[in-house]
Amino acid sequence: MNIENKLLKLSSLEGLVLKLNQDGKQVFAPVKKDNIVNFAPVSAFHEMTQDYIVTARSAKFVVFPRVETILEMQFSKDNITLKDKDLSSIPDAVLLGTRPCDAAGFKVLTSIFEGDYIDNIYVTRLKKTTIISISCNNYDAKCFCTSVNVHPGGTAGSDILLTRIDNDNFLAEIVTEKGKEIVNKFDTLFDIAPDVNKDSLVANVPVEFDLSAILGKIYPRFESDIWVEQSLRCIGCGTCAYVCPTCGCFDIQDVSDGHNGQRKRSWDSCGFDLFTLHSSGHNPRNTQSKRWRQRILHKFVYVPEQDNILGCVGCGRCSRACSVDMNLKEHLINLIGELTK
Amino acid sequence: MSDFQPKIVAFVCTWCTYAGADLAGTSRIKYEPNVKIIRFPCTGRIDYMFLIKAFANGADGVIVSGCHPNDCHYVSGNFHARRRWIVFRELVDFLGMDVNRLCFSWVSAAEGAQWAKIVNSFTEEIRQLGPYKAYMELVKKDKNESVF
Amino acid sequence: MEKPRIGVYVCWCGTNIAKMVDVEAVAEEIKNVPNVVVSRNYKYMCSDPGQDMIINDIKEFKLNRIVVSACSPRIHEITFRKTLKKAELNPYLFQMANIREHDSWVHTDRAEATKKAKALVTAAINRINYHEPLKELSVDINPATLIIGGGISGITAALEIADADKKVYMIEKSNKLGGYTADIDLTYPHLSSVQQMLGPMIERMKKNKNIDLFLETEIKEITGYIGNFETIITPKNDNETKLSFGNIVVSIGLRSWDPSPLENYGYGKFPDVITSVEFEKMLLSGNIAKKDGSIPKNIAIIHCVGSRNKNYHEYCSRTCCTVALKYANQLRSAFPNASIYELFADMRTMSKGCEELYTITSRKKVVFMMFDQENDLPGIRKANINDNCEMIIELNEKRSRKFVEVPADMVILMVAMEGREMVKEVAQITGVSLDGNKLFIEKHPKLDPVATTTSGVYTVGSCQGPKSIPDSVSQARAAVARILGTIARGTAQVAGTTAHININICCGCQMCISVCPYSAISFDAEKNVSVINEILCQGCGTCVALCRPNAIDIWGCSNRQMTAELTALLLSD
Amino acid sequence: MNEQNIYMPYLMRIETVRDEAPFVKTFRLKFINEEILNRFTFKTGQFGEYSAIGEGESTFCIASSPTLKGYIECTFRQTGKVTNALAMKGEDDVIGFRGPYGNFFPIHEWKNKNLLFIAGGIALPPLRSVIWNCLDLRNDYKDVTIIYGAKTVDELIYKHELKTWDERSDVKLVTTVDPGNETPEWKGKIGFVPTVLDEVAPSSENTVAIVCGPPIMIKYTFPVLEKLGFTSENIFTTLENRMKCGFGKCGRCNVGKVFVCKDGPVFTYKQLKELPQEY
Amino acid sequence: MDSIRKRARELLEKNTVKVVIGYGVGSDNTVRAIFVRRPEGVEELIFDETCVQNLAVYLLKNEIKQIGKLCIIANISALRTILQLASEHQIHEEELLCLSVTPNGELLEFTGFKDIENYISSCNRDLPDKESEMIKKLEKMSVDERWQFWMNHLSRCIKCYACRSACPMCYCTRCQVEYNQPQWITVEATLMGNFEWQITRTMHLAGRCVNCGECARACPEDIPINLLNYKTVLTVKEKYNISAGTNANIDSVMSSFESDDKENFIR
Ligand SMILES: Cc1cc2nc3c(=O)[nH]c(=O)nc-3n(C[C@H](O)[C@H](O)[C@H](O)COP(=O)(O)OP(=O)(O)OC[C@H]3O[C@@H](n4cnc5c(N)ncnc54)[C@H](O)[C@@H]3O)c2cc1C
Ligand SMILES: Cc1cc2nc3c(=O)[nH]c(=O)nc-3n(C[C@H](O)[C@H](O)[C@H](O)COP(=O)(O)OP(=O)(O)OC[C@H]3O[C@@H](n4cnc5c(N)ncnc54)[C@H](O)[C@@H]3O)c2cc1C
Ligand code: SF4
Ligand code: SF4
Ligand code: SF4
Ligand code: SF4
Ligand code: SF4
Ligand code: SF4
Repeated sequence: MNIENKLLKLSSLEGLVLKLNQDGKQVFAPVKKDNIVNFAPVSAFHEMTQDYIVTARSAKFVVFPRVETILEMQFSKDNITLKDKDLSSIPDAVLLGTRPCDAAGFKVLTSIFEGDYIDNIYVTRLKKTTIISISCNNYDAKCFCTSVNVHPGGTAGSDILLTRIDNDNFLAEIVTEKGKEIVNKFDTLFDIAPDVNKDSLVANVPVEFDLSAILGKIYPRFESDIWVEQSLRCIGCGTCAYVCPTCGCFDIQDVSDGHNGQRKRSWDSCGFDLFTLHSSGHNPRNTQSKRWRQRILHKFVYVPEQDNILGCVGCGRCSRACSVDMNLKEHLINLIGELTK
Repeated sequence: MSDFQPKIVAFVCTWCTYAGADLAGTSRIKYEPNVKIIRFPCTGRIDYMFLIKAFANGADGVIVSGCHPNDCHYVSGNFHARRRWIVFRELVDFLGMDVNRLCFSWVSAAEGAQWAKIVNSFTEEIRQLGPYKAYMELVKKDKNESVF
Repeated sequence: MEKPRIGVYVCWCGTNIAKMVDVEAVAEEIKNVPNVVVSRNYKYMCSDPGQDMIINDIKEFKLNRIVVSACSPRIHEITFRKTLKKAELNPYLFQMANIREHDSWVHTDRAEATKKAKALVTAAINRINYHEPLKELSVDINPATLIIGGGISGITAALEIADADKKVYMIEKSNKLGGYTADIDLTYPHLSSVQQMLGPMIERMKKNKNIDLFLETEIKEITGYIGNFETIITPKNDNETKLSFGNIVVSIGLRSWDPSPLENYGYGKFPDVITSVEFEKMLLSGNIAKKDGSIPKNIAIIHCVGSRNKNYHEYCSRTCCTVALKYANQLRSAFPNASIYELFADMRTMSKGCEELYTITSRKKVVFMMFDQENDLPGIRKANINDNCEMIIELNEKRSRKFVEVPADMVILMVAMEGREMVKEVAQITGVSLDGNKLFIEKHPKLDPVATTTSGVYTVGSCQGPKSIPDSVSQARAAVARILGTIARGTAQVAGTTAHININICCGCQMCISVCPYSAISFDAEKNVSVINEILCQGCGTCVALCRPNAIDIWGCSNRQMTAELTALLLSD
Repeated sequence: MNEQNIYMPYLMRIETVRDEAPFVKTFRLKFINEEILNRFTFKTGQFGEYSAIGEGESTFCIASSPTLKGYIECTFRQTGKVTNALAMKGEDDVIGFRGPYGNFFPIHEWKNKNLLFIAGGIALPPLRSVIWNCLDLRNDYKDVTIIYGAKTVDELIYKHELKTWDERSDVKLVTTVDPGNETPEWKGKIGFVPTVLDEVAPSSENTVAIVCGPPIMIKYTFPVLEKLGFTSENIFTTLENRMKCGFGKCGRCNVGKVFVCKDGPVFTYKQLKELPQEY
Repeated sequence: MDSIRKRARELLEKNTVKVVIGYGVGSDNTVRAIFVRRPEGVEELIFDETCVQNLAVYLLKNEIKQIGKLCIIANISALRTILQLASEHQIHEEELLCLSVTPNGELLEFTGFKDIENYISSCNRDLPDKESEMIKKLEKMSVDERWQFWMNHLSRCIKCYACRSACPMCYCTRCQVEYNQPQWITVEATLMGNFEWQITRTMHLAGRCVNCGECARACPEDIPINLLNYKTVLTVKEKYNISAGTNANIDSVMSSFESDDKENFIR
């Protein structure tokens, strides 16, 4: 679909949020609480904060909740019944205020959850979610989107992308049919777009490293000492994966009280020792350095090779959340240093 | 008195309180039927996890009971248990759990009547407190876990 | 593991359970619990036909788990474990639900009691899914025996064991053997001389090479377990000695109660109000006289002093009534013309020949008067000069309902017998529990009255409950039979319910080592993990609850079993 | 329904339970749904996710031959939550199964070759499936040799089938137990699998070797095979990395770039040599 | 700072230690842990009041232990952690060397655990004011208010267990939350699971927590879980007069007892 441009007034957003909610859609937007900004359900636009670079946690939970019942079961003395997930119970949602990196992150998740085995739960959630992103006009030292081919004004993954023109107005780029549906439904809120140079409106995030110096070059360094070197500080807490918009690893567990039960999928992290531990006690990734390597390779080698998409969108969340200052951008830069040695 | 019938489980040691409850039986002392006993070798064995699991499975109150100090069949199990209870009780109180729903007691093999008394009074106390709704909220929230 | 095939047996216990619990409904509903193959109810599960029913079902339905819902496991767990053994099923694949002591006997609403029974049985069933066959370990038995207390029961046991050519260590706190028996003149019912019996026994004790006698010695601590106990003693005038032994007999007897608190009897106030024990000594010395040396003309014997009295000792001291009759007879022989009064509450003369002694005594011009022990005890006051006696006992005679004043020059109080001063310490050292009366608790009040819950430790004689000499002697012999049996086998089985450590999980913090009261845990420095000695472990489970990573679990009371029981109990409630 | 939710297992009824060795059992499983029963197919070497419903899922290979219709078998050892729960199931009980997943042994490429199967301990199940599959197509293959070892005599699994193979004139079976663990009646060899392999020294001429066993056994077996002249592309094995989903989403089982669940579990030694040591 | 660098350089040059665990400059002018293995590297070492991370968490990390004998630049929390870990037999005197700096800039080198004990006994081990006040405030609340407070916080917990990874006392080979037969703690990050997890974490740290605050600092959801631990620190101090990390040779609070431990709730 060709991208169509509109004008959306800041004042119209109030109405938009209200109407979306009235329409039965759950609206998630960045909300500031105790000085951290995270996506939370909002019923009115003013609950949303404007003061954020990116949220602490990514927005992935809307399509890939931290815990999801994937099927249910019932037990009687001699019988077991399985109940499929009721996909129709998944609500319509709108994500407002995602950044272009966040939106791009959904593409990565999708590449994991689709493929030859299609995870319909994810797919349905995504289908029912409209993503209205806002371009970045600011960035911080942890951001490195432009180094991984994501643009602070990029439309990939968004259904609508808003870019701030001035204090009162947004440029609204209608990227997908889903976005268009919203515009059509609430057309009174949208105006004709002015002619603007979008690039001048978004942040100018410097390119910090040359991606091509990494791509295709890390895998041969599988046994390099650099992994140990970089990860000595890492305490294996897994936080990076939990906040990351593209980490999709999960665990499946059953809970049951003997009468009823659910099979649940929940977030997991390759940073954990237990993630790959065999019941025999053998563990193929038994040190933190191997697990750190897995994280980098997963994003920069395995996902790109399998799905033709880079596994990291440069949002920098992992680095911000890490309590021991494992800075991904810095690590990538010195990785390049090592590779070019 | 409300007609709410609380669910109460009692974790007791086999040597003192279980025997005490047996004595209450042989003495035909009558008491409320709400308390159901689970027998452990010693109070030292009673992991605080069992207490949490009791509430998670819908208990309105929990009794933990064993031998009086210096009377432990295993010499010191009850002393260790007491330390654990003190810390546990303070902690869950701090977390906002209702510690009135926890009853710790010493009941010896000879105190059948004392057992009956504890059961009756604790049952009544819990009946006054009503069902442990706050904790059930936790459980319920899990069951219909939010979609997001 | 195999698929559990559970047999559930709900017992009526005659009407004991069936009256208050709808046992049929329970057995019926239980059929719906997963893995239950057979569910039955029966009048007496512990009876032979009851047990045979289980054995047959095990064979016929290939049952591999048995739940009996009946009385307290403290009574019949062992019985049914043996039943399982007979059916060649591991005895630990068994669980009891207590619907008698904890249900039918204590509740009054049949519907509620039935509901509770269902919950208890369901919990037991759910739990038994996770029972595992356990191995009982066998330990070697040191053939020596330690006996604590050299009264008639201790002496009997010692001689019996020594005669079988096995070593005995006898620890006696006082400076002589014999206990109370050494102070008794004649014994009821036939008034034969006690000392003629006891003297030769003590002589044999002294001569027997198999017996090491330690007088004026006390035990401070015992370590070890059945077959392998140890202690260090410091006998008077002697060096520290280390003793090793395989079994322990506790026979420390009882002591007589000091009746001063019962002020109405004036003990301590009137010089001629004396206790039975004091009188017995008088008899033994052959000189019955008042404190001033004169002969008493009026003698009253008051029963149940401090016994059968809610404020002091609720239990009956058992021998006093007959002893009192014995005194009346001995007094009559000594003073053919004296007035002898027996003031009793109830006349309890059980045992062979004792009721006859009562008949004989009553024909000897002994005046029997009854008082109301519960509400109206006799009182003693000093007599007036013209009363012609020292004291007047006032009482409301219960049968005639008349107020009576009994003249007395000497009053013998038949005092209660109570636990010895050191009984708590002895109980703790030997690992045996005391009941509220400071009497040792037996393993089973009816079926195993000399053994205790600690294997290798037996309690005999009056310390287990007031009793006569023949009863004390029988108990001693019963215990010896058990001990000699174990010694002959050379090994004993210790329960399989011990703790065990998963060395893949243990992080070597060694916290468990500091909590184990039996020093059963040690540290394997090479593997950096703790290890449990299964024989030393008594299965208290303190280490289990302490170990943070749950590296320790305990057979027979595992986290899995207990949680299964707990969840089912609450969910079916 | 199952087509929609990739996590939805099929329900299967346990037809028989067989104790193989201490803590090892074999289930024969039959699909409850007739339609699935009729259309279900798999290839030897593939695996599935078996669930003790309410307790969780576990990964086992399908241990029976695809030539047998109407049921599948799995053999598992009790090691944890799910396998312990499965072990408590009996005949007529229902469990869950989803699969088949993964690649398979290219047995059609092995036509007219000699087959050498080498297995250790509880790793016989995946080989059992191939062995029977090949024996059912016996004429397609030349010599069939099976070398199987376990720690103790008791721990040898499929004892009755070992007997059948032993009795067949068209199969050469060599069994062995670790030194010191033989019983008085033991008639097989005594020694570790790689050593026994060296002794038996089957010819590598026109032969493929299929090896399955604990990592340590594999590590010592490969060099012996190479010494005997086997080329790495003629040596096959299966890997067992931990996995949850079975289809490349949960992120656990990858060995470098390859996913054991999708690209494996069957690998040639040649492939393994190119992979990092992450198994 | 210079004295630290000088001493570290000596130690590395003489090969007395293989690695110095210390503080260095991190991204955006923050402080991070660094691992100095070559004498030249000591120039990166810094030490000032911003160096709050408890570096003792690295003492038990395999990759670091493998390097060889360690030297750690320890703040008070780290020193206390070392004593507590020693009392739990997790580290041994000969395995490490500790350097520290007093508030007035004096370099301290500890030759053994006794040394550390002496120093610690003179240091302030109190809880930080902010947390102390918060605990007091919470204690004054009604039970329901406290419950609400924690439910609001714990509902955010995503069960990442960063609090566990960051805690130097959480060194178990296998954490109880991973114990699954039975499943003690509800696996998923639901309110129940989160609540049970925090009870367990706190109970397991009772009498062992050295109030370093790493747990809360690590929590990506900013849940003040350290308050729970601090509460037990207070309980243990008040009831048993013990503070963790002051003695390398005592039984931990939960594995010992006094026969007259005071309480007022047992019937
Ligand atoms: C006044 C009186 C008259 C009685 N008359 C009769 C009668 O006529 N006929 C009859 O059958 N029964 C009679 N009895 C009962 C009889 O005395 C008891 O049955 C008998 O004494 C019980 O013997 P025993 O060995 O169990 O205990 P005891 O005789 O009490 O002996 C216990 C021994 O243990 C020792 N001991 C105590 N503590 C320790 C310790 N810590 N360490 C080491 N040693 C210790 C004591 O010094 C004592 O020697 C009478 C009792 C009384 C009080
Ligand atoms: C392709 C493949 C084929 C296998 N075939 C067999 C077989 O035929 N027979 C057999 O006995 N075992 C087989 N295994 C190993 C088997 O999956 C594990 O032993 C089993 O899952 C342990 O499960 P648990 O839940 O009882 O143990 P827990 O230790 O409680 O494990 C918990 C979870 O971890 C997972 N897990 C733990 N260890 C492993 C492991 N080594 N591999 C995979 N997942 C693990 C389980 O799926 C489970 O969900 C195979 C594994 C793979 C990957
Ligand atoms: S990089 Fe940081 S956030 Fe990620 S696991 Fe390591 S310590 Fe935790
Ligand atoms: S790896 Fe880090 S920077 Fe990359 S997408 Fe994930 S959180 Fe963002
Ligand atoms: S308490 Fe547990 S972890 Fe610690 S040494 Fe004992 S068994 Fe090991
Ligand atoms: S269960 Fe009790 S006796 Fe056994 S090892 Fe543990 S603490 Fe010691
Ligand atoms: S619980 Fe928190 S404050 Fe206490 S030692 Fe661990 S990380 Fe530090
Ligand atoms: S660090 Fe925070 S979010 Fe993570 S498990 Fe701990 S409390 Fe929960």
